[in-house]
Amino acid sequence: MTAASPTGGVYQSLMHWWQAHGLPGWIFDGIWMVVMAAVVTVVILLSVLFLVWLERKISGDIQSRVGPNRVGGRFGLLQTAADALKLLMKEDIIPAGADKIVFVLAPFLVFVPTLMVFLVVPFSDRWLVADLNIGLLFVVAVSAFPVIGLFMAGWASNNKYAMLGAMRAVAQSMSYEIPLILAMVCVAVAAGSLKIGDIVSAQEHGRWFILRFPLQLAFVLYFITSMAEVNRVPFDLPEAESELVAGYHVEYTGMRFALFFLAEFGHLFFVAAFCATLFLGAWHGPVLPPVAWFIIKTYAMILAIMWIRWTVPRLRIDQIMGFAWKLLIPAALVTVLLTGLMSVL
Amino acid sequence: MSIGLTPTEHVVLNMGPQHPSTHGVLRLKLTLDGEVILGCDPVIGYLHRGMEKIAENRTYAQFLPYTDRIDYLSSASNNEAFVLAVERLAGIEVPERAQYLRVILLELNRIASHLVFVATFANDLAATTAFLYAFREREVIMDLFEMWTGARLTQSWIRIGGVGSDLPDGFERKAHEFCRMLGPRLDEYDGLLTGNAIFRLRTEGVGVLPPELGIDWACSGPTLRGSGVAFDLRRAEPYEVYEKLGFEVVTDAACDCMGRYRVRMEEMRQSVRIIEQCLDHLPQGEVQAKVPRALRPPAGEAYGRVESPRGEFGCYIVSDGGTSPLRLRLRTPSFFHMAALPQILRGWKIGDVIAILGSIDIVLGEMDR
Amino acid sequence: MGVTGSGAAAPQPPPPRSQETAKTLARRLADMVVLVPGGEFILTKVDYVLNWGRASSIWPLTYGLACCAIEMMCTAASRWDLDRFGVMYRGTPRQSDLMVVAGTVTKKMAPVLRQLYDQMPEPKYVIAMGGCACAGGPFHDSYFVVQGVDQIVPVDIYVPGCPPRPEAFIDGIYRLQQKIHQESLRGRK
Amino acid sequence: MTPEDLKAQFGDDVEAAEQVGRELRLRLRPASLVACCRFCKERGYSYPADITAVDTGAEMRVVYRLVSLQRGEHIVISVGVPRTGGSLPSVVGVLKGADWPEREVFDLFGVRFVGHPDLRRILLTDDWQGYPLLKTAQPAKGS
Repeated sequence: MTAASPTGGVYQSLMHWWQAHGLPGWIFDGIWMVVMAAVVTVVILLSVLFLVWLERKISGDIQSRVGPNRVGGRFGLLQTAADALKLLMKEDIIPAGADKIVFVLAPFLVFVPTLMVFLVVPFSDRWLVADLNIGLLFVVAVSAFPVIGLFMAGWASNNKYAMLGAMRAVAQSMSYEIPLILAMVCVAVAAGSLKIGDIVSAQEHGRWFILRFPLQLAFVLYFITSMAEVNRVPFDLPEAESELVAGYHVEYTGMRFALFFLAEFGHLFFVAAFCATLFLGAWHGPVLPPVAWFIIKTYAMILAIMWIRWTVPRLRIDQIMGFAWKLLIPAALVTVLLTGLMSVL
Repeated sequence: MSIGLTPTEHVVLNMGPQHPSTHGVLRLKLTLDGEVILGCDPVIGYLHRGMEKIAENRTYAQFLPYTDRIDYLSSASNNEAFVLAVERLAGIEVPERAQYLRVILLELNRIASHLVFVATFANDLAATTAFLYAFREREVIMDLFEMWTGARLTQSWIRIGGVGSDLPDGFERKAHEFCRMLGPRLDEYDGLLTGNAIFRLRTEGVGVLPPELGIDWACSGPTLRGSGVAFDLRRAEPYEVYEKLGFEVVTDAACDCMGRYRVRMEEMRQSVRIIEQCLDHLPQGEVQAKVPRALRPPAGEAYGRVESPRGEFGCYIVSDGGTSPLRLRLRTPSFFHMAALPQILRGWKIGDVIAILGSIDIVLGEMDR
Repeated sequence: MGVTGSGAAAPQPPPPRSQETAKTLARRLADMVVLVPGGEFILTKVDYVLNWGRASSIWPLTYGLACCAIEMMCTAASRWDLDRFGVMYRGTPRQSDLMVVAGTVTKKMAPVLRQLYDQMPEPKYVIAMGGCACAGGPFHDSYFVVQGVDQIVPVDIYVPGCPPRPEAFIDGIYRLQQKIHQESLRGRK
Repeated sequence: MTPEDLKAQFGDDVEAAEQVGRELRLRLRPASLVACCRFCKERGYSYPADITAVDTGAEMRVVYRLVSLQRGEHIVISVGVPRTGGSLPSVVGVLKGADWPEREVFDLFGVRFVGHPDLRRILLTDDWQGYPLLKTAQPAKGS
């Protein structure tokens, strides 16, 4: 927790109170970290539940339906809370043929990295949990992690649909990671730093990266590949309801399934937030407070992704791979080259 | 230790009987090499209800409601095939007005069925929104059915010797409204699906059914017309008043999923044309011929053949002069299409199975009877 | 329209061990809580919240058998929009709470249906939609049709009709919600 | 094609032949079945619209319906077969589309088709006893 965080004042006064009683400071630090981690987790989970609700409302709107409107007022605001409560109380089934340890471990391996990446998301000028000087690298490393969990889930389920889903997840994730990273590299080159704080401050005074010449290309690349990273239509092959029933999580019940579900939406929130950070000037903007700007930009990206999800059909596995290797990667390499040239000139 | 090729095994994937995209209770045993289909063995009969045996224990009028439940997406075509066979057997003349009314009902059913096709086909390719749009339009047809027949799905309104009742007041106006509404809505689908790059990638060149293969395996309807064979029973062996009506037999030379999809889309437009002609030229008169209460057709056999939305729907009745058929055989298009499916599937991927299966538009109730 | 069934099962294999212990444990705990002063009050509130969650989020299995499945699809589509009630179709039995038996169950299908039911996690519910699923319907003398799905799985709600209208199906969902609201950790009332 | 053509071709194997409307109804002995199907196919009746069986209680016949898509004419070939343990030569070699319909006739009537590549039950369960569409079959009530 940096001193610049909005909770800094609270931290200081509580620390004083603690030490006034003659207790060692490191214990307080430990408690503080746990509490803050819990708070952040809860906040993210709540916003994810909101996202699920939003998705259902938006899909309803696109499809000339109403969407949830019975549970929690006219707008069904408590719908996803009810879903979560129900899933929590469902029977927990581990199939007889499953590899138990791997099966149990997999959802956590997917869920935890999804929360970890929020460490480097600059929600406002005063709220950036850890401004690592290798921020971008951290994101790349940690966000590549969940696919291992997906594969474990698919393999451990001892179900052919799950296995096919897992294979697809791995193939897709590996292919799309490359253009995704290359798109981030463009940003790093333009900002001259891997540090998130530097990237944000390079976009001050309306000099958003999306407005700078070759970075529009990087933005498009990032947008497409991030949709593939969060497994959304047209790239939802690992789940592909109409083909693989539910893909890698076909055998998961109750809360274990909910973890996958929350992780997916958490990841969606993250890619949108990170897109705003890298290309849309993060929290920079006039009049409104920085947090508001950040949320507006993030939700604009989320809405765009949802809009696409409810409009287009799904691609086939070979078309997806061809798209990544034959089009996106060469385009990404050209963009990196252009960005380098532009920053040298 | 010698290094050889790693031995690989083919995976047998069991798709169904419960699967979101098998359109009911169909089971496909797929042999896979990775994602590529090497072989397909359809297992059917999960909805075999013994219709043909039941018919032998019912009078002709009693069996009519059962025919609705064979191909439940377009119950009127089943009624029509059965009724045609019975009328041929018993030599019943149907009043002209009733014939026009039958055509209206048949074509409305065709549109409703094709809309479900568009819906499920789009849904299989994960275009969920098109699914709901098509069902939205279908509800308007359901309203028309309800207004006229009282039922939404299983109307039983084509009766032996005529139709259940004349049109209710205001039906013609509403039907015209629907006809005017459908065209622009179909254009909307064209924008959402037909022109969509991803949709085209998924359907063009996929699941090619050569015309010779289609004829050999007795495919019919849009599945065969999508392979460029202009075989439409409404033209080939006209029944009711189809001779007098102007419409085109839609074909598409593409032979692929896209071809079959385009044929159905265009057929909906042609059906609208037919309905409008019928409404405009509706003659006056009775809608029901005199039919004895206990119908005893003379001994003999008759075959009623209609163009259902899926293809040739036949009803073969052998009578011994009694009140119930001696043997009633239902020739259903989906059964034959499913037999041809393994020929089309080989070499495609799992994602394509869904697309191809969707494009031949099967109905399980009809396949298993 | 919807008729509440007894929920009593025909021959049913004993539930797996873990599931049974979890259930009895919850029941024992609930029985103990009641003994504490004010325990009944707490239990009622807990029951209420749990039942609210379950009733508000019924996820049926995407599972159509025959004609009724078309009406089930219509109910999920734009005009009736089951999503309003939090009803969201799931493809896999592992993630569903409700099995809507929409159509005729044949003898070939019956073992599959039972297996799907067994794969669903507790608490699970069954709606028999249409005449065939309720009691064989028009196919009461067919050699291949199971005369009512209650011979295979315990049915909670019967929705008669051939096929039932979407309104009737929604009524069935409503009645199921009412039924869920009557449940208690101490067993069904 | 006229009834006379077929009589000339298959001689005594043709038990009866008559033209009724679009349909040419032909009663044939099993020996000429495959040859007749091939003969018809070569003359344009290549669409195997239907294959089924009729058990009238007195006799059982398997009925083949071949259609010419060009002319819209049907040839209905019916072949007698014993009610129990009957067998017929399979026409799958000539008409590919006969595959599943023959399986169905086997499933529901118990007629064996000699030379069929994959003669299994198709609609009923594999362990089903009896052939439900025979008139002798008990109208077995459900469950």
